[in-house]
Amino acid sequence: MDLNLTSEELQFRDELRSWLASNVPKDWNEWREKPIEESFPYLRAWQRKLQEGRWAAVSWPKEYAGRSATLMQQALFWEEMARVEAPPMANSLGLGLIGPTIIAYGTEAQKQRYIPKILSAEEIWCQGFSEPNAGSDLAGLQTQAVLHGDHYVVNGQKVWTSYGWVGDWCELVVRTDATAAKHKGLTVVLVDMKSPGVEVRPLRQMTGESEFNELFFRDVRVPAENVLGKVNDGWNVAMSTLMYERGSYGARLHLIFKRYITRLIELARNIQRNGRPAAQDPIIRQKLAQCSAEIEIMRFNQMRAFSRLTATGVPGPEGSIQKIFWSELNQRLQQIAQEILGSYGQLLAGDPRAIDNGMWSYAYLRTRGNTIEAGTSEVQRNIIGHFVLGLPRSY
Amino acid sequence: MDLNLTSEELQFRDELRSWLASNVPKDWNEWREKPIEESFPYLRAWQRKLQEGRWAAVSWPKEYAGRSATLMQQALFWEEMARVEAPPMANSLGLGLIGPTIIAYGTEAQKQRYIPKILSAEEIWCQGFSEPNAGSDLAGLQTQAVLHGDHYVVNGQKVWTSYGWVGDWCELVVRTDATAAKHKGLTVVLVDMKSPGVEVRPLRQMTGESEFNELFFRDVRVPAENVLGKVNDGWNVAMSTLMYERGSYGARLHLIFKRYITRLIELARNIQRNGRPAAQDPIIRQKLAQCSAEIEIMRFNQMRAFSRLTATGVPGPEGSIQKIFWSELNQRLQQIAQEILGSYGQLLAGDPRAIDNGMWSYAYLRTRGNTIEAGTSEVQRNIIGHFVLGLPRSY
Amino acid sequence: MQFGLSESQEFLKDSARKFFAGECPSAQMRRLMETDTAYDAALWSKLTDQGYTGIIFPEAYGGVGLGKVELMLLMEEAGRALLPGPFFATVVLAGSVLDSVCSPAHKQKYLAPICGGEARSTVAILESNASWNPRDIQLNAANGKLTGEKYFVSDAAIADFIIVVARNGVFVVNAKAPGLKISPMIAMDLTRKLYVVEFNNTPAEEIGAITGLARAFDVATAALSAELVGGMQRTLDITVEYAKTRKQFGKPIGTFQAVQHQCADMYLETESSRSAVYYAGWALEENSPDAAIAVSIAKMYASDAARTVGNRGIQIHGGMGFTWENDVHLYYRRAKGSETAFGDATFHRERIASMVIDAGGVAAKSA
Amino acid sequence: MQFGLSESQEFLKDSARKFFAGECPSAQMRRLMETDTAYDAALWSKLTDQGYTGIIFPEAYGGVGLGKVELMLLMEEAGRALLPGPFFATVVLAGSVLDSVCSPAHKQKYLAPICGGEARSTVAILESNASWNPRDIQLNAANGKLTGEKYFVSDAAIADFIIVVARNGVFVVNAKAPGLKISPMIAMDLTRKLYVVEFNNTPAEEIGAITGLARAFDVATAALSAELVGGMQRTLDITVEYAKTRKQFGKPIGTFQAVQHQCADMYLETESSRSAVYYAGWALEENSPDAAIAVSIAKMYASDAARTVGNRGIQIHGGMGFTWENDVHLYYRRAKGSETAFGDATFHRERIASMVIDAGGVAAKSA
Repeated sequence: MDLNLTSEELQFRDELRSWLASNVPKDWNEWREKPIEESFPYLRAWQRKLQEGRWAAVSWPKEYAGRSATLMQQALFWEEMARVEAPPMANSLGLGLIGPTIIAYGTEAQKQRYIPKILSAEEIWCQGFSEPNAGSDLAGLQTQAVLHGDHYVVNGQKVWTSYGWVGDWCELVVRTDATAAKHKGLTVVLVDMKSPGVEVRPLRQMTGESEFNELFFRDVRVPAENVLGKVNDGWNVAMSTLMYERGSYGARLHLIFKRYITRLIELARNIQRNGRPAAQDPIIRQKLAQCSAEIEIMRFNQMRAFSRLTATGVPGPEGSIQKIFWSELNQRLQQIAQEILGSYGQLLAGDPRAIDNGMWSYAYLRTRGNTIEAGTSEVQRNIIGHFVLGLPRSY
Repeated sequence: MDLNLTSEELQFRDELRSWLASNVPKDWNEWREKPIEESFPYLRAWQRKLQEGRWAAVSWPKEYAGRSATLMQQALFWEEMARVEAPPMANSLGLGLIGPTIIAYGTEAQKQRYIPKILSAEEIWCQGFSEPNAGSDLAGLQTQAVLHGDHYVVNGQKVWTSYGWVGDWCELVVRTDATAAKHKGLTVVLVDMKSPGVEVRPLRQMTGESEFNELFFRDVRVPAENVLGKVNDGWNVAMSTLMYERGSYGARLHLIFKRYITRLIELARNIQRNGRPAAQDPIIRQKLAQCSAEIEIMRFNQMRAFSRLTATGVPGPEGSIQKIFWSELNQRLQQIAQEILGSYGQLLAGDPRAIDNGMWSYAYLRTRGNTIEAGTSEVQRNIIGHFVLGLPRSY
Repeated sequence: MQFGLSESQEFLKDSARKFFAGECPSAQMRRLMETDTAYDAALWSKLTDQGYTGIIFPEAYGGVGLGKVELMLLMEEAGRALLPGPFFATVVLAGSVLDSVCSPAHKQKYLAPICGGEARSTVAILESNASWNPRDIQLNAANGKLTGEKYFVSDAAIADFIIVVARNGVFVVNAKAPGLKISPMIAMDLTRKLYVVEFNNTPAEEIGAITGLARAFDVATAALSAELVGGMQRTLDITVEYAKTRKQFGKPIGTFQAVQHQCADMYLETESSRSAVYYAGWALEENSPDAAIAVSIAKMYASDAARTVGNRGIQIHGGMGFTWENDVHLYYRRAKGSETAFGDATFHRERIASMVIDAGGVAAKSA
Repeated sequence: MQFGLSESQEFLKDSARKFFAGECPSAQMRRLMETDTAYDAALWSKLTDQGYTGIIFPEAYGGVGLGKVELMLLMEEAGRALLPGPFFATVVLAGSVLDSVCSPAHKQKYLAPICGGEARSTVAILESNASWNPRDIQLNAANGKLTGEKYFVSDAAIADFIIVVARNGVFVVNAKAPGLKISPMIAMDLTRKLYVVEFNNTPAEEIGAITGLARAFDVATAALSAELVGGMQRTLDITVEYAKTRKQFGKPIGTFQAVQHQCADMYLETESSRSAVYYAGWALEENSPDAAIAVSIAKMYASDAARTVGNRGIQIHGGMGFTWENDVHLYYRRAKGSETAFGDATFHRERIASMVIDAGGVAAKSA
């Protein structure tokens, strides 16, 4: 056990740090509040710049313009990005989840065709997994793909698709064998979102935004060569994508949460409660301390998990702990923020008196989704119970 | 809605209050710390005195020496008993659970034979329900009773039997039809605990005490006339007893909890924390206030439930709320006590420095059982989910 | 003793439920929440016809003269429907303040039009420090004029007159008074609009002393808790229905204990809040010595319970609970606003502590 | 960076686990807890042979010279076995105090016999006010003599010498010193006995200043948290095993989400406590600027987690968890004692607040 950075890690970090110092855009703060539609070209440009520095996909093998970064280096990457408040990358699903899946399961032709344009943000990717009737139960997917000669005809509906509105391509899970057991007859296909019959609709969330989309597929033709991996092996391909999802979450959360709590402490110093600053109120102090401590523990857990994964190479079910921990912690954190902010906590962005322009009220509502998205807390507890503790399946 | 007592209720309470004033033993405090074996004759005597005043079984019909008390009057009875810190009655299961079941399901001969001696504490009753392999799953009982001419031969084991060591009779649930569906082939029999083949062993709990017993039955002969209710209808008979159990719990809890919190506030005034009395510590104040409030809400819930039951006549599944509420509240209350008492909280009875002679450390351990005994919290939530909310069975 | 509803109380509750279901179903509520004020004159007129605008006020002023328990029942049903608009501000809050603090002449002038449905009103309490502790109020009237700001004033834009709590008294300011400026605050609860109210040398009529406010605020606080109970009940109902019908892994999700037990907890929290609210209503009606404690118990418990019931409701709905289309989040937003209004759970715990620990405690009136 | 155990650390942990499983299985632990002192000379001698009594102390005094992370691992395994007797008092607590506060000569005199297994010791800290705040200590040495009382002193009856924390210094009192009286306290944890230690004009040797104690107490606090982690792990293991085998309603109870999800939470709480403890060990070893915060984080989290893990463990066992025969309650009793020792969660939260909020915070050393 040695929590000091190795010389390779230091070198990686320092190289990144100095690259970021001269390349990270200074005007992101002016853009971040704007609608994503407006800022998207900006994010594409930023990704291209990262790509030029070979920083767009550090985890990828060197042959695909990555750096074969260790998990620890990947964590450092996200920490440094968060530290300088770098903008996100336009093609974040392509880089984080779908690219790695194509590298793992794709044919040489698929890799040649898709990988470069993922890196350059020329083609934006989205993911078509959840369906209205298959949320936690992914194996119950109903979107159908029927082979007609050299192409599949796809019919069905997907929900909760990020980047659907701007997606050029979609990693879509479809049912290719209706007679097989639930998680058997599934296949992953790569679908051109400009194909006739694809419709994208905004899905309005309880926050009022439309971060996500619904996708409708009506007789959409997908060339058979666009199958990723083997036909009817889509379950394994999709699970591999979800593992990347679970693994990539969290790495940058520590600095984000740390920024939250630091700001909250600062606010508590200035908000009066019972005739003194809230930061001196013993009850508030207990809550802030608990939350600060849990943010550190989240990081300790992540560091331990990274070290374990570095040994095994593949993200495993222990990622479920991280998911439960950060999502429930974020909800507790936002509740404490609400208690400190009192009546001001309910003011939304746009109100001139909203603290931090409504960041806290937004986060309060948005974090409700944290324990649902990317595998509900219930599903995560099933995974721990069954796959980690070896208890019988409970569902 | 009128929370004032009616004139009948006031009359009932005043009559009881004046009877108690001249009859409640003054020396119970000297006896209560002694082993139950020693104080048991004292408790029998007290029950006989109550019986003489016709106060031993107020809920029973007048023809069985009861007062046909309404539920509200029963609640008043237990409140008044708790208010004067009256000793418990020796035959509390006989009076509270088994007597009512015999009155409801027994033959005239059974009523004549058993009821008077229950009332007089001449025959103490215990209950043989739970088994090592059937705790939450009562329908899975395995104790066998096989009919041989005019008697059953009983073999099996029961656990968690209160009053087993002193019991003269036992309300025993046995399996009389091994081929029927689980909760079908059960029968309730009344077993003379002096029968050959009955063995009673103490069951030591985590508190160190042996409040409960294990009962072993080896070829115990039980006359066929001792069946209570119909053969193979034991499930309904036993459930009726359990309903009385759930209903009778709680009525006296308000005053007991109120006494706890009052004492705790008193202690908090005298225990220093951060250079001032704990009762002035804002964190402790929050916890004491929350707990005080929940004790009141428990009572409001109970009052509402009593009023509802008065309308319907039979305790229903809403008793599950009371069970969850009081058992979990008691655990929270004891945890707060521990936080206030600090290091002193761990001292047990017998230590000269133990606060209130170790009452708090005992209660801390003992309350662990509250969410297990008389139907675990999990079973209670199943009951609410299925029988109250109409959700499908989850087990 | 009878802690159940009387026949007339049952009747009131049932008819209120039917009234709101008919006149303010979800679609109507959603339509109103998208408007600037969430106020609908036609709906208000129907509320008046039902007698709801005068429910607890003396017949002398055109009221119906019912008790506080009845008010709780009505507010519970209004909460279940997520009734938009100024009913709470006008009838419960302004009405109770007027009823508590002012003379018969002022009641005739201000309370009677509320009972009769002709006037909308609200009470301006909080200032920029957002403290519910009355000692933190700074605004002072001088020579019958007010200068200063009030924050988080609900429904001020459609009030015909605004009741203003100042350090030195309770005042009425006419909506058309000079120097009065009302600007919307953009807040989470879409069905109850909040405003900043500014006074600049604005004439104000004194109607009473601030000493009478405690009682009125206790009534309002209990009624707000009752409204939360209705919201919890609706959230529970929607959620249980969803858990019965939504299938995953080939079964209704309500079959899974992780879901079912959360529903059980929602039920426990809802019923316990209801018990506390009904008791508070009764204690207020009877002027029981523990009325103030009972109100704090109800608000404390319901503030926390409404949030956890909402959290569970959203969680059980999964992705569906996170959509705009599902009503659960609208109740959740209302619960957020109501959680802090008239003091959050921490505030009321400390208030309970001051009454129970410091004052030696007035034991809740017992049987 | 590598937040996993090194090969030698894995080896130490594995061998400690095997050692305790072999030398102090449940039956032996239960036998010892029924004795007056829970001390067994033969077991102590084996602990010494393993080098455990000198684990973190310099080789100059017969120690093994390992680091604080290794101490955490050893204590975790000791906690898993619920090791009875004075190992924590003697080695972790007294040893660390001696190591921190005294001169080489005193170390030779007192620390060396601990390393060598010849002496048992303990540290007397708390007084009748039971406050873990050092400012609340009243005992004062005068002319090399002590008069007063210390409470909740673990394993004092089998200590060869007792280290005493006074206002004006750290002292050693020989077990045979005149005026020393040791009487047992009857407490929940049966495997770690507590005592009242009275001094009546008792000669005491000053060995150092109290300023050195903070560091030693941080080591002891982290080690106690590590011990809690071991107890949680054992409770989890026993419980999961039970959930796999115990059947109700025709299925293993672990099939029910109400049970399974509680097991998942126990796992999360145990692993998170472990992460915090390992980090604290590392921060102490590296003299990282956030070491004190890291210790408080570990103790705070583990104190609460050990209790909730115990609660869940008992609950899942149902009636069986409530019996004397099941070991879960023995771990629960230890957790109760350790929860308050060296400050409970509330104490450490306030300590974190004072470091993070007031002092502007030393951010945990980050990658």
